[in-house]
Amino acid sequence: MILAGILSPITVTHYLVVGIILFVCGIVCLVVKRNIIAMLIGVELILNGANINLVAFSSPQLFASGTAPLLLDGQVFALFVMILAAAEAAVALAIALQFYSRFGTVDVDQGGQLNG
Amino acid sequence: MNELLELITQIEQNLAVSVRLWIPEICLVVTAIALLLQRMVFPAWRRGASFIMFVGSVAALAVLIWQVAGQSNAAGSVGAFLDVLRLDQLAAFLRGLILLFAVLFSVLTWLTHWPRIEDRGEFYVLFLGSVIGMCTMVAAENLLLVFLGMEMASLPSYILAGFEKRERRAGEAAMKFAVFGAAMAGVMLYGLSLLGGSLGSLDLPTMRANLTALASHRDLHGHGLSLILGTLMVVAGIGFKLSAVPFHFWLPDVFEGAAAEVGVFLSVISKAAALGLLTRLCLTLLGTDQASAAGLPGPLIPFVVGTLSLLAAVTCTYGNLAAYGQTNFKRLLGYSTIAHAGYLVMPVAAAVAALPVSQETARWAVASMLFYLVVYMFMNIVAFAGAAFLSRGAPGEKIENYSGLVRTAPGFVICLAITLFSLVGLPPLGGFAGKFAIFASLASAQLWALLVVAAVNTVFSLFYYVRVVKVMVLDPAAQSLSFSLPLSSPQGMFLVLTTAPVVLLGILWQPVFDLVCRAAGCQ
Amino acid sequence: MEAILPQLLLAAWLLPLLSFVVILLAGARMGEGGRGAGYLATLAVGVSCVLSIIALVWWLGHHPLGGHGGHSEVLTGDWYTLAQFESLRFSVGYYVDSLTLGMFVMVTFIAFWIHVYSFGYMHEELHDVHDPFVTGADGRNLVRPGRFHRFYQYLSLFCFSMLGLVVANNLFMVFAFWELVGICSYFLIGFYVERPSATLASNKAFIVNRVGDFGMIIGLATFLFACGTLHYAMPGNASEHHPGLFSIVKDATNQLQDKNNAASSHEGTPTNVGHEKAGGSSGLETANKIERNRALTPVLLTLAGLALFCGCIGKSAQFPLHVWLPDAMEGPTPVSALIHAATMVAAGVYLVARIYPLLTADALLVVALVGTITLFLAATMAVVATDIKRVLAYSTISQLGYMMLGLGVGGWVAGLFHLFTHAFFKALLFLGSGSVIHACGTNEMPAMGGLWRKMPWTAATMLVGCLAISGAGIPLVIGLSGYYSKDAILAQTFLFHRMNPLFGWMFYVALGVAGVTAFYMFRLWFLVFWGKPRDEHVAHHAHESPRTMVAALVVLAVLSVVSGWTVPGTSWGITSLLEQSRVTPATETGTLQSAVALRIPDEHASHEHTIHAWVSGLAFLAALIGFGIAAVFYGIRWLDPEDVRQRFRGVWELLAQRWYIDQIYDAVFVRNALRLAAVAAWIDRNIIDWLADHAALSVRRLSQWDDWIDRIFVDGAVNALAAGIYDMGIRLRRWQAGKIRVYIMWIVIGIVALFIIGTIYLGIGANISRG
Amino acid sequence: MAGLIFLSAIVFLPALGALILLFFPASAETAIRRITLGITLVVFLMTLRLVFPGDGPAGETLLERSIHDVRFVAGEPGYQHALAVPWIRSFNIEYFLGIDGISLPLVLLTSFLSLLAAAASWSVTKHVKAYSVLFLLLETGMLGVFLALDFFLFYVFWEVMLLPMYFLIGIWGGPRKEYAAIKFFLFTLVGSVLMLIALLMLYFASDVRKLPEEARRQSLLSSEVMVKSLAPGDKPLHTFNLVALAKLGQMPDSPFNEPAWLGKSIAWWAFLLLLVGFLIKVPSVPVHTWLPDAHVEAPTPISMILAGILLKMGGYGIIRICYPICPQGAYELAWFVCGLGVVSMVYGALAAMAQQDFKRLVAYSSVSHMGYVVLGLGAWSLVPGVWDTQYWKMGMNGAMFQMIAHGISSAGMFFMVGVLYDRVHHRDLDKFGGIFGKMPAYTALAIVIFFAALGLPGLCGFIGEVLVIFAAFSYSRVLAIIGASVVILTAGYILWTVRRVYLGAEYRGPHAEALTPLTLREFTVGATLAVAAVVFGVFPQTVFHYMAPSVNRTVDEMAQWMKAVSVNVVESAAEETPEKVRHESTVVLDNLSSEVLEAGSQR
Repeated sequence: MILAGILSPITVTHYLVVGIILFVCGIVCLVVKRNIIAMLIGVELILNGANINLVAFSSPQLFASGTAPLLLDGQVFALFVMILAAAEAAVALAIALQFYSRFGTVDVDQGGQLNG
Repeated sequence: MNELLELITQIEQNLAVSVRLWIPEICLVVTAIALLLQRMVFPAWRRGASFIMFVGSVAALAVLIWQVAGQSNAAGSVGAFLDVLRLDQLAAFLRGLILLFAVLFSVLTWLTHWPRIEDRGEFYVLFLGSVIGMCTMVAAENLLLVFLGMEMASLPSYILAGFEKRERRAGEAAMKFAVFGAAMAGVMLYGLSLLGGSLGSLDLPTMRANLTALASHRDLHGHGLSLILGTLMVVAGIGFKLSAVPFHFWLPDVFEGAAAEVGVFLSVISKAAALGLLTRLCLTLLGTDQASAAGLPGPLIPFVVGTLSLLAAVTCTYGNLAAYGQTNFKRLLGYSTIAHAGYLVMPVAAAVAALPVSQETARWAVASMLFYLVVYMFMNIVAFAGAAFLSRGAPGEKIENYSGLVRTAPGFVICLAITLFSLVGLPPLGGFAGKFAIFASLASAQLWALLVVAAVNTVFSLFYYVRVVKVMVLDPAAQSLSFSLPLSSPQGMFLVLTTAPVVLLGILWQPVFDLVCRAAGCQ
Repeated sequence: MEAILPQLLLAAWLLPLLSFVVILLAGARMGEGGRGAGYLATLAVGVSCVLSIIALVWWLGHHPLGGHGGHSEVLTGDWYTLAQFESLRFSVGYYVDSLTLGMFVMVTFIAFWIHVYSFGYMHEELHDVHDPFVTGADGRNLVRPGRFHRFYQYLSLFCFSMLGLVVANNLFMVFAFWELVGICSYFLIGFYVERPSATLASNKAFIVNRVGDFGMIIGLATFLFACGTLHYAMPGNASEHHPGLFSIVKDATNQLQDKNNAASSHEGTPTNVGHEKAGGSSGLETANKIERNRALTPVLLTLAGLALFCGCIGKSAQFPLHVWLPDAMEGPTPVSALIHAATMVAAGVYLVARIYPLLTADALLVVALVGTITLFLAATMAVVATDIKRVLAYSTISQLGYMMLGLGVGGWVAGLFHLFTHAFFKALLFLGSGSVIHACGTNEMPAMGGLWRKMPWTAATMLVGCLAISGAGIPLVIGLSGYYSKDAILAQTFLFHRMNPLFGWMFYVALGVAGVTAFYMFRLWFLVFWGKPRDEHVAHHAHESPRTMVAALVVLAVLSVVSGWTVPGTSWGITSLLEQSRVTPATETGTLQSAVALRIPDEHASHEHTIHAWVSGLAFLAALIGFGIAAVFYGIRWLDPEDVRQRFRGVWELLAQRWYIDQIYDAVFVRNALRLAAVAAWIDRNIIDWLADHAALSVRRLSQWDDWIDRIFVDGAVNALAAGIYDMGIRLRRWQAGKIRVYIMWIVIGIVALFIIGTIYLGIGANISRG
Repeated sequence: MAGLIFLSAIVFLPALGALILLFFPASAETAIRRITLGITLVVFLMTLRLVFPGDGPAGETLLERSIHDVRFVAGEPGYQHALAVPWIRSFNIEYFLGIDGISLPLVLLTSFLSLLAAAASWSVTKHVKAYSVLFLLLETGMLGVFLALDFFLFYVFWEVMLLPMYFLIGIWGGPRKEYAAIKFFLFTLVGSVLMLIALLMLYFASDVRKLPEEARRQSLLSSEVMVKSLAPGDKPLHTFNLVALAKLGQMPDSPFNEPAWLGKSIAWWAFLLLLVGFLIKVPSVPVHTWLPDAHVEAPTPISMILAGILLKMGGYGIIRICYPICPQGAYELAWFVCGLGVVSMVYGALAAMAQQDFKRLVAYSSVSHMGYVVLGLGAWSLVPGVWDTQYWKMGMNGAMFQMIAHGISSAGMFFMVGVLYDRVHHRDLDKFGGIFGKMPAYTALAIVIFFAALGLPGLCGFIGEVLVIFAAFSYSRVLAIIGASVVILTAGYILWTVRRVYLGAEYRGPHAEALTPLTLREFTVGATLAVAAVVFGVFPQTVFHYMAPSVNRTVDEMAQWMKAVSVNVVESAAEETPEKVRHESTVVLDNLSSEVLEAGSQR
């Protein structure tokens, strides 16, 4: 069964599985890591998981019908996401830097002035 | 070749129209640039930033009003920039609201002398960036623009949250906000990709058409999972912006840590934009007319209604209850914001619920949401402006520090009390009119359970708002209190001017309601 | 022509009200110490009396006495309508027949003389009063300003209320004035507001009366519901669509009579006493009435009548609501004489007589039984009492019991006759006792004795009173007023005994108590006036009362003697006056499903000579024995009462404690009511308030969700999850609650949960839509 | 039009006064007090103007008359000076004021008691300006409630009183003022939230188009809505117009009869929600506990207003809104309403008996006395087939009268308590006594007032109580009997109180030297109330004259509704019943006669 899965032609589902693995990795990273840099990496993983989805949805080869749901739109979207991810990382890192300069750490759990 | 030429011409024409309609936002961009230049060119002009900001936002608002007023009613809806933006009455109204807020915000920051003069230019630029993002959000008709708008609106707000550099809490709040926001953006993006993929387009109307097609094939089950997961992730992303439970954790922290001015920004237009987006997504994806809405897969609408109702009910109840124990006024307002997000989502749920039955009812529900937004904006401006004035003038932000405030600043307390009672929803104040409209929309959509929840919440909310009033009015004056704010001062006049609509909207709300009706497209 | 009578009565009725209002507003300024108030009130009631007499004379001129009852004319109409809802009308009006007029004259006459008497009795109130019964915190007796005008103010209000009660033409008005006389009584019993005992007694009087009134309201409601009106009779009811109570009830019973006649050739009792002019109700109309008054069954009629009678029990101090009257003696003595002897307490009897046509035989039996029990109990209590006014109070209760008994056994005229005679001699006795108290400054008989030398007039008039109440007279020849009236009641009871053997004991009780009456009255007289002074201090102080008081005594003594007589040469007298308006009960035979065959005897039958002679002989004998025992113990002192008391200590104690009825009431009703009240207050404070507060509190508690979720769910669950991950081998440092991460995790969990729910929901939904 | 303007002036004059007072310096206390008194006096005179005698030119309709004449025509059952002006078109909300026999006495009572309370406010010395402003706002709210004929407007006014009341209790109250104020606020808000839900239910179920044109015209719809309703279209035209809602509710095929939830109709649910909302205000057991606290803590004039007027709004709401609009619910829940009324009567009286605090006692007596109102309003004594409405009318009128009477007696009692409290600063019943000797005039007035509450004939409390009990008897004998027993309890606690406070030899509490005779102002207030108590007790017709036609109309409308809806179900029974009754009574009489025969034969 596993073999059959491996041997079958690559379809959009395989890409989606990769995407979801990335997504889950990102979430786990966010949950488990306490270092803000690591958490931001987790965010990047999530975004890239989504990006894989988008790109996969825009690739006609992966679909039996010969046409993809998103076509160029998806790819453009992916490009935008990359840019935004960069911007986001910049902002987040800037804030992290500020946090570091204030608390001397980038461990989010060290911030304890505010509590729910 | 001819076709391509035709297409290019079409695009050109569309661009020309689009740019013309986008002038208000361009105004903002120009303002932002001017602000940046001012720091370089006229660094000595101390009040320059505020002035430029004020002029720029007023100009943007004026242009928008002029454009809307010039429009004939029928030609309300334009697909701008090759249909990625839908510049209809709803978008125009929400953009107007956001720009109006920008004007008031510039005045408020002018009056509170915050942030410091040297930082103010940057502050405004970031704010303007966020505003432009919000304007995009409320008009977006393409998933790409949805995401773009969200990010444009969010990114500057992370920085704004941490803008008070000397405040340790602000940094912490900003970091939490940023990380959490980025994560939620990722989740939403993932949801968007799933939705776009399974519905075969990023363009909302096309997606809508595909959805009907899917429904007719009756093999929804295959796509069902990704549709649901996508929907939920998108709702989670919007819920984050709305600070809906359970995506609300960031908000009280940020509100407590950040300056009150940032708080009002986050609590008012951030919500307005997210609600506009939510409304547009729901109404576009789930049906533009009665017949097609009825053709949707059976349980889809109940599912969305259920999700939104649950979200609204939980948010509202949680916000109101959690506000009880708060001792910090700004944090209390944060929870009040959460609760109001719940109230505001309710009419959207009602609108979706009414879609299969009556398009008109759905539009009424949207109108009631918009109306409450207007009232809510004024109420929150007064409340947060009050908090801002207090945090600069009174010792500490704890509510008990304000005891007996009515002795030293009666006019101020009266304005604040009116606003707080309006937030409870007591007639004849605007909050009541807004709540009444929302309740009416729930009743008309037959969402009785939600109506009961909303009504019960009104009672819940009584306590903590009244507690603030009680401390300020009934309690004996604190020894150390030296805060005073005569209504004749500029700050006082600002409060009066923003409290006046709160009262007026409770008595004469027909004109504004006509406006929101027009925006929502009901007769 | 006829119109003058209501106007006369209206004037007679309203004059005391006018006097009340004037004194209320200007009393303190009317002469020195408010003396003018007394003149005004006396004048008002005097004029009322004159007007009443004129009215009576006028009436007699048009409706001569003589002949037996029946076809009596009634003059009725409304003065003023309070409220009207369709045909339900509540109004103030008059219902005039010979009884009304007789009562008017009697009330105003006695009231007038009591007003006169009070000038003497209350003269202390003209200036500052030194009240020996009230001691202040500083140990000195209270000194307060006099309240002479207040006294007359209350008296005026009372006269007005009492006359209103008498003249009323509907039960609603009766009830209103019923309450008003009650409140006057309340004020007058509590006249000495500084004395705790007085205020307690006044509260007791009013509240006990209210218990009776509660029943009365039910009765009123029943009649209003069943008959649609509370008017006794409507003027010109043929044209009006709504007949009065009497004719409605009569119609119902008449129909019964018709059926009776049709069913057999049995001789129906001739009871066609028309209480209204021209009944003339056709069969159809009767049917309509019954339709509308569908609820008017005999059982309901009986119950409603009894409910009304509850009010009478309260007002006339009948068992079991008699407890207030002895305490009511806290009031000034003229008040006791007027209100608690002659008039107000008789109002209960008057009302029973008034609503006689509404009472079924069964209800009347209850009336008789209550009367019998009361007359017996009260007489036994009187035997051992030492307070002179209390003896008289018990005697009053007992005599009222006689009246009730008389009415209950069918002696309508007999009962009312006794009401009139009793009013005179009991007022006399009370005023006499007032004179004694005035002289001695104490109520206790053991402290008196031998006063006849010091107070000859008082002693003589009191003796007349005692003789009258004992029913003294030469059998079949002549007697004092009490002789006639009591004999009439006893004769009727005897007749009842004959017809209903099961209830024969009532006659013997009544007869025996007649003897007891004589005993305790003469015990009183002997203790007070006879023998040697037992307390030198008291005797030294004693003196004959002022002229105003003596005058009243004499007038009443004369009336006590003659009021039973007929005008020489004619048959005119109180009995013939009453006979003119005599009515019969609603049914004369028992209607309830009971084993007892009840029959109310016709009153005329008791006038039969044999019965009369036999009964009056027995009564005379009983009285004689009573007098004899009293003389033996207290007059010539052959026997020492103290010995007897010692020997029968248990019985004596039982009687002195009034059969422990007060104590029982206190334990059963008062305490439990207070306990219930405490429970209600407790529930309010501790349950309802608790619920309200805790509803608020629990909301507040809920609001701590935030913390709670953090603590239990966020920290706990994440820690648990972390531990799990730790076990899986992922190396981590010591886990701490990281807020952001936790939040994110919760969001993921939330989404997944929603996802699962949604999937199931959508899946099922899809299945359903497919299926 | 003149009518509408005049009514609006009555309503908003106090608010205007409050606005003017805002510009006064807070130190000008005497001037502020006098102006407050003056404004209430003007309002009172204006309401008196309504009942000036005199007739307009003959042949005028009420509407025509209303154009130039602001007087109220007695004996006219319908609404007068009723004119609707569009307010919020989107929801068909109208600014709709009008007056009829039910609201007129209450409006007069409001302006009258406000005047007296303003006169009694001299004892308030703290923050006089704020007090006066809030007091006047309160008066506007109260008058508005009684005059509004649009449900939304009614609701707005209803809520408008809430805030001033909260502050008036919370700032000027006694030691536990904050607790009392928030409790009052909370209970009332719960009630109004329920009302709001019912209001929306009814609004969205309503449709003016379903009304026959005649009824539409009688509903006094504003011309705009009228035009809308006549225009073609099938969209439902919702309305808040109370008259129209009542007409809709009383249609046999009323849109409110549609099932809503748990098998009950909209009318049933709306009735229940509204009822609970109003009962909280009345207040009825078990939602009464805000009242003792609020009353005890509130300053004297506010207690007067609270007991005298605010409680009446509950009763007014029941008769104006609950019954006409949801007759179905009212019919089915009559037992519930009556039961609550009786429970309140008994429970309130018992609780009053156990109080130590003078004011608390008076507060509980209010619970007890307002129970009569609930019982009287609830007793739906109409029996299908007989259609005898007179007992029902008696009960409704009695309940309405009881509201007026209680307004006078309870305000008086609170005033009397306040007079004492102002002097000796305590309210412990065991520490009074002997007041009679020290303050005779005061005691006389107090006793009149207390006896009016006791239901003594000749004073105002009597008529209402007795009529209610009589009417209840035709609905349920058990309830009537239990209710009647309350007269004993009432006598018990009132007499006991009178004895403990006024009678006795000497005063047992502190500050004996402060027991000075009444001031002229106090005497005027007290005497006015006492005289009113006597006048209404002796001449109830003065009230019934104005009130009864409108109350009777309400009853008749509901009777008509009942006839219409039961025509199918009960039609046969209706014809049958008299037959049956006759038959039954014949049977009974037969039994009776046979017994007579037996008795006769024995003889």
